[in-house]
Amino acid sequence: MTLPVDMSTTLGNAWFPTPIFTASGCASSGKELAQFFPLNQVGAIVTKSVMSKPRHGRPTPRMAETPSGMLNSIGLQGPGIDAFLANDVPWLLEQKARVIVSIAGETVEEYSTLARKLRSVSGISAVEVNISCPNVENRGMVFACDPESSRRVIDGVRKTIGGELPIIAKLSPDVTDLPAIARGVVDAGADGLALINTVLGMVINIDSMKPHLGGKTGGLSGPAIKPVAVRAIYQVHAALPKVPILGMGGVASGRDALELILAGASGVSVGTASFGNPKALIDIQNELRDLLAARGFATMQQAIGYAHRDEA
Amino acid sequence: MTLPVDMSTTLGNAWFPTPIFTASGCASSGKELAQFFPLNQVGAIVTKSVMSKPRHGRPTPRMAETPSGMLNSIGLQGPGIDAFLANDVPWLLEQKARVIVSIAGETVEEYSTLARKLRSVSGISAVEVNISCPNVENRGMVFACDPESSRRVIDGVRKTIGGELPIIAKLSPDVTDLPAIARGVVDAGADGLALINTVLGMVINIDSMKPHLGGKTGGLSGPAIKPVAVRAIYQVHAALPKVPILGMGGVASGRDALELILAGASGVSVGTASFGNPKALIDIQNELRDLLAARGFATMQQAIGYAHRDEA
Amino acid sequence: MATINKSAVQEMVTILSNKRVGAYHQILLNVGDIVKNCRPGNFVAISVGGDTSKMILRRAFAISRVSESSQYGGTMELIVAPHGSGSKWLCSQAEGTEIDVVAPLGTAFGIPTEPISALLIGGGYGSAPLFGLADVLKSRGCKVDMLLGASVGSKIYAPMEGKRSVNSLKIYTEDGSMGETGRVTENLLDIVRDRNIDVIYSCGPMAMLSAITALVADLEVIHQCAVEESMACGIGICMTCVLPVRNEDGSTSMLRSCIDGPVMDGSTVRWDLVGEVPEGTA
Amino acid sequence: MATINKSAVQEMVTILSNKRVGAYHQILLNVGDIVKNCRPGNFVAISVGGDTSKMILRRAFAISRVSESSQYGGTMELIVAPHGSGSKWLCSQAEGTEIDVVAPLGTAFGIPTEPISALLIGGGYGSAPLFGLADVLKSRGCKVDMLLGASVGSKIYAPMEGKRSVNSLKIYTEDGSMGETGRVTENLLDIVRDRNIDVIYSCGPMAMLSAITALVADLEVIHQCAVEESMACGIGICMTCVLPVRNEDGSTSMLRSCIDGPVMDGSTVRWDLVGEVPEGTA
Ligand SMILES: Cc1cc2nc3c(=O)[nH]c(=O)nc-3n(C[C@H](O)[C@H](O)[C@H](O)COP(=O)(O)OP(=O)(O)OC[C@H]3O[C@@H](n4cnc5c(N)ncnc54)[C@H](O)[C@@H]3O)c2cc1C
Ligand SMILES: Cc1cc2nc3c(=O)[nH]c(=O)nc-3n(C[C@H](O)[C@H](O)[C@H](O)COP(=O)(O)OP(=O)(O)OC[C@H]3O[C@@H](n4cnc5c(N)ncnc54)[C@H](O)[C@@H]3O)c2cc1C
Ligand SMILES: Cc1cc2nc3c(=O)[nH]c(=O)nc-3n(C[C@H](O)[C@H](O)[C@H](O)COP(=O)(O)O)c2cc1C
Ligand SMILES: Cc1cc2nc3c(=O)[nH]c(=O)nc-3n(C[C@H](O)[C@H](O)[C@H](O)COP(=O)(O)O)c2cc1C
Ligand code: FES
Ligand code: FES
Repeated sequence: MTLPVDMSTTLGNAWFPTPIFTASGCASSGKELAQFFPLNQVGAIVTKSVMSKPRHGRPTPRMAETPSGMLNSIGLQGPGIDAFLANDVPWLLEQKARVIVSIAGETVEEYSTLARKLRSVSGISAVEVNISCPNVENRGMVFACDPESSRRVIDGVRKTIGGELPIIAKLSPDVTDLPAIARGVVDAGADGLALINTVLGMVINIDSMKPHLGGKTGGLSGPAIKPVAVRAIYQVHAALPKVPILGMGGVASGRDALELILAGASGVSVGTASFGNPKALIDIQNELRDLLAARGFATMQQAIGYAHRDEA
Repeated sequence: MTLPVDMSTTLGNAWFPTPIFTASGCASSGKELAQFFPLNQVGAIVTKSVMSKPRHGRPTPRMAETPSGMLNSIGLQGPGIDAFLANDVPWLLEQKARVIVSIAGETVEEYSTLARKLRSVSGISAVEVNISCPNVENRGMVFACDPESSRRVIDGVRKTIGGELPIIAKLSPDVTDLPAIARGVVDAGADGLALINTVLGMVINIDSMKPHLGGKTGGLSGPAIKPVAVRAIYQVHAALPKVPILGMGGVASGRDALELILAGASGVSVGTASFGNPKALIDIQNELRDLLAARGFATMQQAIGYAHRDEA
Repeated sequence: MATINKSAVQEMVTILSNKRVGAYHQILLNVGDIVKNCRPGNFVAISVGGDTSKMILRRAFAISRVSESSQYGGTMELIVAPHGSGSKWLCSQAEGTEIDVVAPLGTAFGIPTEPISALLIGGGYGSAPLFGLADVLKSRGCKVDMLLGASVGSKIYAPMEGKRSVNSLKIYTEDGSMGETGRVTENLLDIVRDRNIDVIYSCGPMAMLSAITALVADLEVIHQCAVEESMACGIGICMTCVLPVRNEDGSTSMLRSCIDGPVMDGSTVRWDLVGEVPEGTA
Repeated sequence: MATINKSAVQEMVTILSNKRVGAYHQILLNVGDIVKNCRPGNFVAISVGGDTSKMILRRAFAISRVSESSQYGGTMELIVAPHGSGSKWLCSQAEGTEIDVVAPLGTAFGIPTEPISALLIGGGYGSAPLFGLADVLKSRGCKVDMLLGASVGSKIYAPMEGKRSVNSLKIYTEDGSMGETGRVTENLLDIVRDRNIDVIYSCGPMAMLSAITALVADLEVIHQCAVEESMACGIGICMTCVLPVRNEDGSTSMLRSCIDGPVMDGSTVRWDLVGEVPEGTA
């Protein structure tokens, strides 16, 4: 028997009973997973990034398996914010699930528009701002790769949404200086950071002898990138120890989740692992609880950033 | 039976009978692999990056296995350039191996010093300039992460070494804009580019609850990063189609090597795969030859960058 | 609560037998009560490579047939082509091995309430689910004709007992090594007309499904096809497996072939747009 | 040509048997002519997880003993603790499985030319190579005493036939579940003095090797120990497995324990610096 561990966590002013969340884009809007576990048993459902308009996304093939990972190139297919708020959010709240809505845009203005729509929605716990999208106003450069664009997106969302809803800025690891980007968005009003989005990759099909994905490049996720996620979280937590981090990247077991928490994550999103195991979140949550208990932690929160304890 | 394929390749004015090379730091200085295959049967031996002075490197543990990859934190342990040139290079040349010497420094000046020592050495095919090292003159920022530092290193090496020996600048993928860095070093005089060095990562030991590696962070290599390597090579080849690329990152089979070549690599270094299979280079080389033949390529060079053929 | 993947469960199941049949492996699984919810057209998603596998995604296979009456409780049969490393791993697993399955998944072939004339068309291992379907159609009094095609004879899957449930079976191979030389589409129009086919059920390569749709476009016949797109999750959460499908209002949606398929109405699939993205907004 | 890894080869070899022995697995391999070059102290590096494995590095195991006379040609025995996923995979492989080994690797225990008094000290599975060593020492007329230690009795590996090659065997466990309660270092000094030990051969956890070195520092006794550092390649090409070793001139070098070890002279290892980096240049 293991001792009970208080698994609860917070991100800004939002409270969650456990630190295990879905990852945006890896749980659609929740309905599909409800057959495998009650959605209210996990920390939160982070919904697929939604844009202001409905969107077809990228051409197929949209995925390629890689060693211990996969590439995806979905291109933010989705119903648009209005349909999403009308259909998906109410259903999730009915399930008593905690909901973090992920938003994505092509312009600073689009993010603000999305934030305005969210402002009036009650019951959601936080907004995750996926800034790993191409900025159509800046030669398609990904917002999260440019400190100034990142900052402007978050500033716009902060101003529009008011002071209530926690804003979590989701960053890309494909940058030279991640702590600098993190500092910028926190200064602009982010309450927390989501680390990491996928790593840009490509697979070439050796039969067609062309890039395999319809969108040519894709985002690398899964266990392959876990060391990059741990490093990113560790670096950013060291630079900004007070800013809560929602960690993600290759988590497939309770051990992996613990690694991210020790590095500095207050919560852990599970993405690609759900593709291989629809009950991954529950399995990870149970294993994490046991690991924390075995290490004598009475609360999950004591473990957050514990790997930094001897730092100068 | 497959048709004979001309496997030869060039990097700048250096010619190699096959495109399969060792990767710096993954073959020491060659002697250790000679038991498993004659070193002259592969394209070239790229030696472990050598610095001007002998060096102990980083504390142990220096490695951690990760899903389909590994982290290393060797810290450029080595004998220093003088001992290296006195002992290792003559031995390799005696084996009739082609030799690419990798150099590393902590200052722009150190790289130039190393280049000066190489200038007088006959028989080596090229110099690989590993600029993924912390720049002690710039708050330890890795040279390859800063366009200006990268450019200055290559400029110094070019000026010191004269016009004979091809200079291959080895870049880090941990940057926001890889083609920009690549363009900078080519402008400064690099004849070719080596892509990619390891990706910065970390593993936390969940028993000690601290970073597992003595050096805390380490470089991620192996199949896990292959999609990042393919993307990097594809991007840079698209931006600089005339600059030869020595590709590397997770190559463990002939199929992997072919992927990198189709993306734009003129040669392929095999690193981590040799740890799991001491004869990896030979196996990869044979498989690559068969794959090229099966696709009707009469020469390996026809396949370089072939995945770009329908680009605008 | 669940409205999607309604009867799907994840379970460890045992391989009862694994036999080579031509180019394929016929794998029989002891799946217990799962069979109760399996319908022809549904598929299973299987973890491959064991605990230390670098393959992180499940592989999808059509349920060839299920049986409740066997000595083992419910059994499920799969017909697996050793294609890449995942399917080869599965084909190499011995009797007694436990494998991790999620099943049943996806849509099923629509079963008519009246005794219609059905034509079942299978390409390669695509014939696998058609024999189970034939059984059901037969039991409803339908007339069942079948056309199977493949590049070579070893890729025709047509088990003895399966042949019993069909009124006629015609085989085509491209190299002529079995049956007639050519493709299943060769005399399709004649067959449909001559036999007064009401519904075509098809399963096989996308090019075959698309060709069938085009051929019968002007006929009254219904065409239910089981599509095959690369799937990362198989349960609707990843959006990788989408196909362009025409909506009633003429617009096109990218539908997930794992939950809105694999069985779809062939006439609604915009085969011309597969691998592209429709114009305009979704 | 080769000066390093001189007799190492890479080969697929067959598992002849795999038995549980206490906390370990005793694995017998049919390795053919490889045995000819194996010396006590050498190790093998084994690929784990099969073709689709996410584990890309080999695992190192001491060669416990080899035999040329068996019915199978050369056989090699390993004693494997199921520790993490790689060693557990190895322990779960059935008889008849082919595994990929590189062997023999590393340095061997020095064998004296005169009939000396030797004390062999093993910790946990560290006893594995000591029985093969005892055989060789015995055949050279040496007196061979042995001390084995572990946390619990199930982690003492001391096979019947092995006991025959030693003059005395003393067992220590920390929980007292077998032999005496305590550690192998308990009465080490007395034993060395009373029995006029000339050479200590040790294999086991680094802390044990370090403790032995410290205890015998002021004695004339030679201490050959087989160290165990994390190894990525096992053949000297990666520089991950280094240990700080004192040179004759007093300076310290970081030596690769895979090719300059695993057997090293305990007195030259700078145990105080393990996990650190020596001051100054190399
Ligand atoms: C609904 C459905 C039903 C199927 N039924 C059968 C069946 O009954 N018998 C059978 O032999 N095969 C069937 N397939 C195809 C089977 O899923 C693939 O052959 C298998 O996934 C290939 O995996 P691999 O590791 O062997 O090949 P790899 O090429 O190494 O696979 C790499 C990745 O691509 C995906 N992939 C590759 N080929 C296909 C493909 N043709 N379809 C979907 N994904 C693919 C894999 O799932 C994997 O993620 C079906 C596929 C779908 C979608
Ligand atoms: C020269 C030498 C001889 C050895 N002899 C034996 C023996 O006879 N019997 C036995 O049971 N074990 C022996 N070991 C230890 C054995 O190599 C490890 O237990 C094994 O590598 C663990 O792998 P894993 O996948 O089970 O564990 P994991 O912890 O999952 O391994 C992860 C990584 O760390 C490395 N690693 C983990 N523990 C060790 C360790 N203790 N030593 C070296 N590398 C490690 C692994 O090689 C792998 O790369 C020896 C090690 C060395 C270096
Ligand atoms: C198929 C797929 C779709 C994704 N879609 C989104 C998305 O819409 N918005 C987003 O912020 N991240 C998206 N991600 C990134 C994940 O949320 C997560 O950051 C990343 O996959 C790393 O975590 P993992 O390794 O656990 O999957 C997607 C990832 C995958 C694999
Ligand atoms: C143990 C180890 C040591 C390395 N040392 C060096 C080095 O000294 N200089 C260098 O340029 N790259 C070094 N690298 C990086 C490799 O040369 C290569 O760029 C990288 O590992 C990716 O290739 P791979 O996946 O085939 O290993 C090292 C890599 C490893 C794994
Ligand atoms: S396979 Fe994931 S949504 Fe269909
Ligand atoms: S393990 Fe690679 S050098 Fe020793």
